[in-house]
Amino acid sequence: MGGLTSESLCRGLPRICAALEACADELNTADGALGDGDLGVTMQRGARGVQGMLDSLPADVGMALLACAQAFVKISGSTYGTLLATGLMSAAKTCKGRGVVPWAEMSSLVGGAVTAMQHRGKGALGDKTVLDALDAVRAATAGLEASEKILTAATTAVDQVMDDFRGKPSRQGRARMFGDKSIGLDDPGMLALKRMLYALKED
Amino acid sequence: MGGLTSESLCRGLPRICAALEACADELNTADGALGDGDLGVTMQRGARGVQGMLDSLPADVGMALLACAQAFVKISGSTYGTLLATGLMSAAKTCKGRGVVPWAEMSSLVGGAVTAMQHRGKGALGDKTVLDALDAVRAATAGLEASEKILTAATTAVDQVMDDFRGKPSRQGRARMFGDKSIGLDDPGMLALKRMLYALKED
Amino acid sequence: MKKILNDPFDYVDEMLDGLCAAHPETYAQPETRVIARAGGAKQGKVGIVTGGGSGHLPVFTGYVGPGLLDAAAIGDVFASPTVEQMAGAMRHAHGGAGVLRLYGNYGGDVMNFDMAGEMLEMEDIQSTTVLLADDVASAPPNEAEKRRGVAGMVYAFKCAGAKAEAMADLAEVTRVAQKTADACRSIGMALTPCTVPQAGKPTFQIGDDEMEMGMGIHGEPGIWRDKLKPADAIADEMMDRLLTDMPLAKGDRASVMVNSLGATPPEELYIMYRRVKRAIENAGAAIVMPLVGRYATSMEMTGVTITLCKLDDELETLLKAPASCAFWSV
Amino acid sequence: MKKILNDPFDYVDEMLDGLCAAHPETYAQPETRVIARAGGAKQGKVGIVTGGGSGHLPVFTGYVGPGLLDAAAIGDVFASPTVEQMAGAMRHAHGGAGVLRLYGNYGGDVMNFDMAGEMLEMEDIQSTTVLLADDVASAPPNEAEKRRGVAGMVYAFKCAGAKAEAMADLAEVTRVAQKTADACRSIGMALTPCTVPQAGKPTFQIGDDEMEMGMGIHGEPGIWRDKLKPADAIADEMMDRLLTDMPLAKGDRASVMVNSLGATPPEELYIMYRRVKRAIENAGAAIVMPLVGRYATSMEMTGVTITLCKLDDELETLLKAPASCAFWSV
Ligand SMILES: Nc1ncnc2c1ncn2[C@@H]1O[C@H](COP(=O)(O)OP(=O)(O)O)[C@@H](O)[C@H]1O
Ligand SMILES: Nc1ncnc2c1ncn2[C@@H]1O[C@H](COP(=O)(O)OP(=O)(O)O)[C@@H](O)[C@H]1O
Ligand SMILES: [Mg+2]
Ligand SMILES: [Mg+2]
Ligand SMILES: [Mg+2]
Ligand SMILES: [Mg+2]
Repeated sequence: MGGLTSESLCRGLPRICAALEACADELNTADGALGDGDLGVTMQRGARGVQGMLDSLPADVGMALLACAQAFVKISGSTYGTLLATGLMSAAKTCKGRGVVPWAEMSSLVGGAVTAMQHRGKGALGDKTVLDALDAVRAATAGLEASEKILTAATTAVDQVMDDFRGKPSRQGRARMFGDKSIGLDDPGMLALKRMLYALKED
Repeated sequence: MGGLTSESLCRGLPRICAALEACADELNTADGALGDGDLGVTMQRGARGVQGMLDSLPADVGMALLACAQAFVKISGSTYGTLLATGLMSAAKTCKGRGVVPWAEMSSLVGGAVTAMQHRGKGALGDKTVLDALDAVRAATAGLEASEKILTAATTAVDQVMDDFRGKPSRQGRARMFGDKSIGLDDPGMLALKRMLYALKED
Repeated sequence: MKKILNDPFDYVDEMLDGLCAAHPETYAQPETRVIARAGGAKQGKVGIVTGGGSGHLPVFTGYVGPGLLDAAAIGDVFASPTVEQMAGAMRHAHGGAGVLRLYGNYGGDVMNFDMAGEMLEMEDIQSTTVLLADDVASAPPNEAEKRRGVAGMVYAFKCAGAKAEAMADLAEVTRVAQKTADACRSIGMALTPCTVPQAGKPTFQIGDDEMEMGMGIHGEPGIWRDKLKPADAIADEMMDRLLTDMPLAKGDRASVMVNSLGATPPEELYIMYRRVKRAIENAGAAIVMPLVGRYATSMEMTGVTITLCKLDDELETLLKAPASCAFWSV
Repeated sequence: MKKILNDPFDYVDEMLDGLCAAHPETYAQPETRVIARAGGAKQGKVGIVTGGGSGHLPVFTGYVGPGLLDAAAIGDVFASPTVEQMAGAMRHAHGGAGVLRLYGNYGGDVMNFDMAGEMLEMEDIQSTTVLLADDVASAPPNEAEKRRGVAGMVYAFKCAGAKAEAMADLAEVTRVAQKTADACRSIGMALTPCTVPQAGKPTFQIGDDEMEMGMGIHGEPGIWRDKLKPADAIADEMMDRLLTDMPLAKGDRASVMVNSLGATPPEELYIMYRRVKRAIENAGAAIVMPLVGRYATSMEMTGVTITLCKLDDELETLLKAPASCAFWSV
């Protein structure tokens, strides 16, 4: 069974950070087609911030997640960074004071993050943003207790949600201005989430 | 013999004005190649001003010339208008109080105008401006007493001076900035003088 | 990219260095990307902070000064500042009487300022928010809360700033800011784009003989794009749209701002102003303290915005109260 | 031509109408193309007039105001006013103590102002002339009298204006104007041209990646044309040329103006200013009242001019004396 601990974060985060370094150009390009083209830079800078605090990651899972959140609000004012930090802070609050958080709680942590992010960004489900992908992850991982199953379910869910939304227009953020021109394009925020989840899955 | 009178001005000026209307585009183009392209407009507006006061032209030749000068400073601030007015005012001073000015004085009136215009515009002979043309007219008409001879000498002199200067660079006014690019081009101010003189000559 | 700069990534920081070096009596940079009044926060006075992307001088930073703002958080060109920078600006503006966050209605800025507000709550700094949403071209009246904030923010800075300088409390300063924001309507039009230094290419493409009505200050699409019209026709259409959204009646008073987006010279603004004045006076209203110049820009973009600010006695008094910064003094 | 205007032939007159309509407390147009102070000439004060082509706002007209100028004659864009208009400006500036003609060294303007002066002599109005000739790029030091007048004229307007406001006599005001003119050196650079409305086409052609050092404010050819350089390199070269022409030594004081030709935004001016400041301080001199903004423009031209004005106690006091117009207040 096991669960989310400071150590598991120390194993998983470097993989996520490496993936974000690797896909920075891809994310910039995707965001460039529908926005200001900075998503790759945001994630790369955030990843470097996270990387820099891995050595001193607190044992308290809540505090560890808070540190990750702070790494993202420090480096950029772009939407995704702030939303990601918002989601992480929501999880941090739930995990505060605990050394281990069972994998079975992941779905509900994600659900809490989605709610906080919706509130922060005034976005709704269906707008074709990272929220839709996260909500699909929440739903797909509900009731699962093993980390491998959770990851498989999560990646499958993200792929599925991206397929579902590709043909729809973006209704939030800068992409909204593109109207029907956003049809056929992936939401860059969903793509970033996909890259992070796959980074944890691959061995 | 005869001489310059208010009546002879009333006969000659409409011909000059008509010529200036007719060559406005030509003068704009010539000035456009070496300056701000407004010489045709300046002369056209000045001509209209002169035309408008022909009915009330004073019998005093000096005052009649002064009225012509004023027509040119009223309508434009461009160099040529002010210089022409300066030359006319110089002649006006000499002719003041006289009803007829012998043609034999024309050369010296032109000479006086050249001096006043040199002073006003801080230009020197040889700079490739209207001054060179006027000075050639002064020299060519010295000692002549008949108006037809004076006109023939004047037009021949202007044609000659334009041929002489065509291969030289402009050294005064906006054209100076064009440096060697002004070589091969006629000075627009000389051209304007030529058109005015030919207007009087043709029958 | 025809701009006078060094490394595009240093554009904002070098700009802020130069700003503070040129006007040390007005601006200080107590932490990176936070500009505060040179003298520091005034004890007992409500602090007013703003923030947003760079590239709009005098907006946002320029309006820090007596009778105006207390601090600003500065993002990259056309990009939101970080939550940290906003929190920093709030801390430097706080004189013990709380802080008003007064800024334009852009998603990223709202998100970040809200988060900064939450952080400051934990430090026991009380704060309120008033959003500027004056651009009538950006959403219809029934969705007015979705509208973008453009040049109208200058009126809100001025009136709220005067109220705060008079030592009113946070609730009062907030009320005045909201009242001013509610009294403002703006519309823009653009002829040419600008270039974000880090991007290196123009924010949009437009034909050599085209204009776009209603375009936003970052090149957000407007209402229509067509052949360039004469100044009077442009002014008439802009005034029509403003007066439809916020009618002026006989006896009303209003200030009006004819604002260049950057490259449009004052000569053209004055040509527009003649006609704008006529439209207001035709409605029977009187013009108070017209503002013609560069108050909210998009670097070297060519275009104009017009803002109407309807005044009552309270707002008129506040608008005319003394104020000064490096770009404007009243 | 991407400009906001009606008939190009009405550009100047509509602009002046709008200017006076927007600032009736500052400007009046007592006769066509003559702008004078709204209150009329001050009795017993020396009048200062200027004049020249339109398209340079705030120069020339904009600087009419208390502590600055008394009247201006306004020509078409980049064209000299008529003798009549100059004479008119002088009449409206005359408060019984004579008139100083203070304007840029351009052939047509000189000719016309001289002629206007002669006309006014016949009306028993005493007048003097001081020409601004601060552009070091327009002629070598040994032909300094041939140099064009550019942004440096703002310093002369300011110092002479302050002296006149203090009720000094014509000789004294003239002396101060000449002293200030002598203390100023300017240099410009341009990236893109502007368009004269009546001409409808750009004043010059330049490559997409080129700049020209030393170019004049009407597009007169400069010293060199080359690929666009970084801001610091541009600032260094401009300062080099200015300091070569008028060295500053340890203990000297100078004001410096970093001026946009129109489209160049203040962000870029501040980036330049950092470096300009360094150059002056490296010379051991101190900067007094730096001016960064749009003080003398060429409509929508992109580019920058830098002006140094070396100060002694007298000029420093005059520079800092109160003054105001719609575009600048001290
Ligand atoms: N209001 C919102 N709510 C939820 N997600 C949003 C919102 N706005 C944008 N996003 C997500 O953020 C992504 C863009 O992030 P980012 O590039 O940081 O935005 P920007 O640069 O415009 O601030 C989008 O692809 C979308 O998934
Ligand atoms: N300083 C000068 N002295 C004499 N003639 C001059 C001078 N400057 C220009 N000119 C003459 O004036 C002509 C140009 O006149 P104009 O178009 O009115 O000038 P601008 O438009 O530059 O004021 C030139 O072709 C030349 O003959
Ligand atoms: Mg983005
Ligand atoms: Mg962004
Ligand atoms: Mg000409
Ligand atoms: Mg001309």
